Amino acid sequence: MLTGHRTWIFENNPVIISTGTVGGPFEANGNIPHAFNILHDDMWLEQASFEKAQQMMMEEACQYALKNSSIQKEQVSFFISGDLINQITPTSFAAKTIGSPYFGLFSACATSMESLALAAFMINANGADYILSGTSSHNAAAEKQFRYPTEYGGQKPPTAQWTVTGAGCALVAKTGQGPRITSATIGKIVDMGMTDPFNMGGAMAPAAVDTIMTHLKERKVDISYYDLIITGDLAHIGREVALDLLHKNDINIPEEKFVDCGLTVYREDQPVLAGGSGPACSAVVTYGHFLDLMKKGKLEKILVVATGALHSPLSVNQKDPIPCIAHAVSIEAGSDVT
Amino acid sequence: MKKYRITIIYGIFTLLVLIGCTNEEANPSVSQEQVNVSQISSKQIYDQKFANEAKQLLSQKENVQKVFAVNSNELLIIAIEVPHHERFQLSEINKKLSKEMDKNFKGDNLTVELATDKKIILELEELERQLQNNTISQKELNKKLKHISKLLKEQT
Amino acid sequence: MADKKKKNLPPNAQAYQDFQDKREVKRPILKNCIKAFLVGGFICFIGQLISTFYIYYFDFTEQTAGNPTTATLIFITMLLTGFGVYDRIGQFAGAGSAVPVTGFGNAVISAAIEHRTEGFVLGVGGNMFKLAGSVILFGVFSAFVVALIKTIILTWGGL
Amino acid sequence: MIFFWAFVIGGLICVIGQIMFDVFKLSPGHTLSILVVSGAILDGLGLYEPLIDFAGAGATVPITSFGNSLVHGAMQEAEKHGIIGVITGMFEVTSSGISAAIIFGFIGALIFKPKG
Repeated sequence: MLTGHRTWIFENNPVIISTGTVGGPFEANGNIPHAFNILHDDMWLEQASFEKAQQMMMEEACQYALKNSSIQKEQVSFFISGDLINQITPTSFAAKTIGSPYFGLFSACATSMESLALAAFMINANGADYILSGTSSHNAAAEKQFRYPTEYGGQKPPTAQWTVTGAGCALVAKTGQGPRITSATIGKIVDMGMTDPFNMGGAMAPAAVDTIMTHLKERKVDISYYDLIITGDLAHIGREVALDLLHKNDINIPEEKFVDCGLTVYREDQPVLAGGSGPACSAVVTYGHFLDLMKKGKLEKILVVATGALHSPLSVNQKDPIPCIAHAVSIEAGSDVT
Repeated sequence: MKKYRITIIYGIFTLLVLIGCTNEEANPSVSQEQVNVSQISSKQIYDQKFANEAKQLLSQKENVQKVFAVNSNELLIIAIEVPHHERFQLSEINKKLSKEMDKNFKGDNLTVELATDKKIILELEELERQLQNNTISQKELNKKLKHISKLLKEQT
Repeated sequence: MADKKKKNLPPNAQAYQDFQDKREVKRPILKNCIKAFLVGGFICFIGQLISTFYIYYFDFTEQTAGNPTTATLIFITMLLTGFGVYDRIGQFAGAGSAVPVTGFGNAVISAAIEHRTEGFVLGVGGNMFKLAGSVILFGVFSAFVVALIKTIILTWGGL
Repeated sequence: MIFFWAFVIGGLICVIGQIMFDVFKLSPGHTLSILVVSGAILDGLGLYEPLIDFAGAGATVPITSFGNSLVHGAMQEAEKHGIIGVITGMFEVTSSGISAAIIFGFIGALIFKPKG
């Protein structure tokens, strides 16, 4: 049900009945290795290319999501996913392996919550029984796609971010045990004229703030309603800017309640500069870490705001600004609902 | 630093004088008893008159630190080393001294080549030593000199 | 240029950029410059060692030794790039490892290695110069202009 | 002595590059292109050759020497063949960097995999 201009309230309470997360070697060394179902120690996953490795991770994440539930592959109505690589081919090949009807999305690092919002909406509207909603990214493949060859010795500034190697997948269902998806706010493109592709956090922060404020207003709740506001991959600079912007707009959120997946996934001493990024960043941290905390009863209500910088190497070279977006999905613990 | 440089210059000077002296001594004998010098291959070693003359001239220049020179009948190759801080003007020094040498040996029907290259310095040093020790034949010397002049032409 | 661009932006975007600028982590310029100086100087030092080696043991003069020195440095770069070391050096040294000819070699070699999965003709062949191509283009074209002007001056300038 | 100056001059050229990176926020491609062009111009003014004499590899190893030797090759041919030599002589002197990069790039692609 639409409330306000761009917020959906899911009155039928779609449930995330299981999740699957896959990580790479760098994530294994990170802050939350326990959040992953499987951690690979090889960037290649014994595949012929980084893109194939990414496809492999997506497939594995889906398999783990299915394995962790009692659902068969054939019961899945739709597979909604996307990634960063050229025309989202890794996801499409993964969709071929999974075999379900497939929606391919591109929302850069906001893909995770965009697919989750769409999945919840379809389930809520009785459009499907089970939906696999996920996303993946691969550090080396993203470097190759957006920046320089991985072995090129270019110096990255301290504002640069490190793309997460991994894949996260959530299985959304009408009924079942697990956290419920209660609402979602779809973001608008926010363009503040930022052009530096090595400072995505700073570019995406206004989009996150815009979506958070709209969500609170349209859902008519106060910021204190949520235990945590989780942003996707703002990293150090973006998080601070977003926090300041929120305070400036009279949303007095305590600092410890405003966390960022890009900062959660890695340890501080890892050479990730400003923090993690990539579609898989918000997916693995939310599905693997925060939903786990929720299941353990440590969290009640969270709002996940996945942020995406929707530029391409082409648009950057043509001196266009970076268009940014943020999609918010609220997830609430709900063992009482069956 | 300054002290150091002075000792170096002094050392080089004495070395040059020594070399010059030994050559000087050898010189008159060479013209008469060439056979003596070139016993190795029954051919005669060239008189190093031109080379010594060039050395004498160049060693008086203040921006020349070291000088090596070897000649055959038609070819005189000189290599100089300048103090490092003067290497900025290396090509000018080279040009100036080349002209001077050309002028000096104008009437001698001689091709004069002046170089500042490290490689040429090394090669000439070696040749000089061989000449001194009489361990080189005329044919070899000619070949060596031709080779050095070829090396010189390789650079622009 | 950046300022000109800023003026075309709506006021809220301008305000945001100023706001963001204050929070952006600044690049440690002095530290980076020192690192670039040390690493860049070290690479040139190695170059001098190699070139001295060629002068002493092979038939190269100071001027002709430049070519084998370059080739040797690029060979070393290939090994460092292939074993995944050069990108680490690059992150540490910045321009110190990018400006020497090893950086040029790294740009070519890393692109060649990276695009191998796309095949040798279209992948390696087509992408080899995607980073270093601009260096060749601007080097050749500026050399053309400079040499042209110089030739014209020398020919008609009465020198 | 030459080793010391090679270190200093080479390091200083790299510092110029680093300043272009950090202060003017240029990409590596832009920075290297500018350096190559400045090398060509410096040689046109007759300033680069003395620097090489002075600093040896400190001046020949940085990418600026690429522009310098391109001009050299062009000028060398121009002296022999006039204006047309400017075009034909371009790579006369400087082929080694490019050919080495191509050859070792290909060999690298044959034997190495990107480490990621």
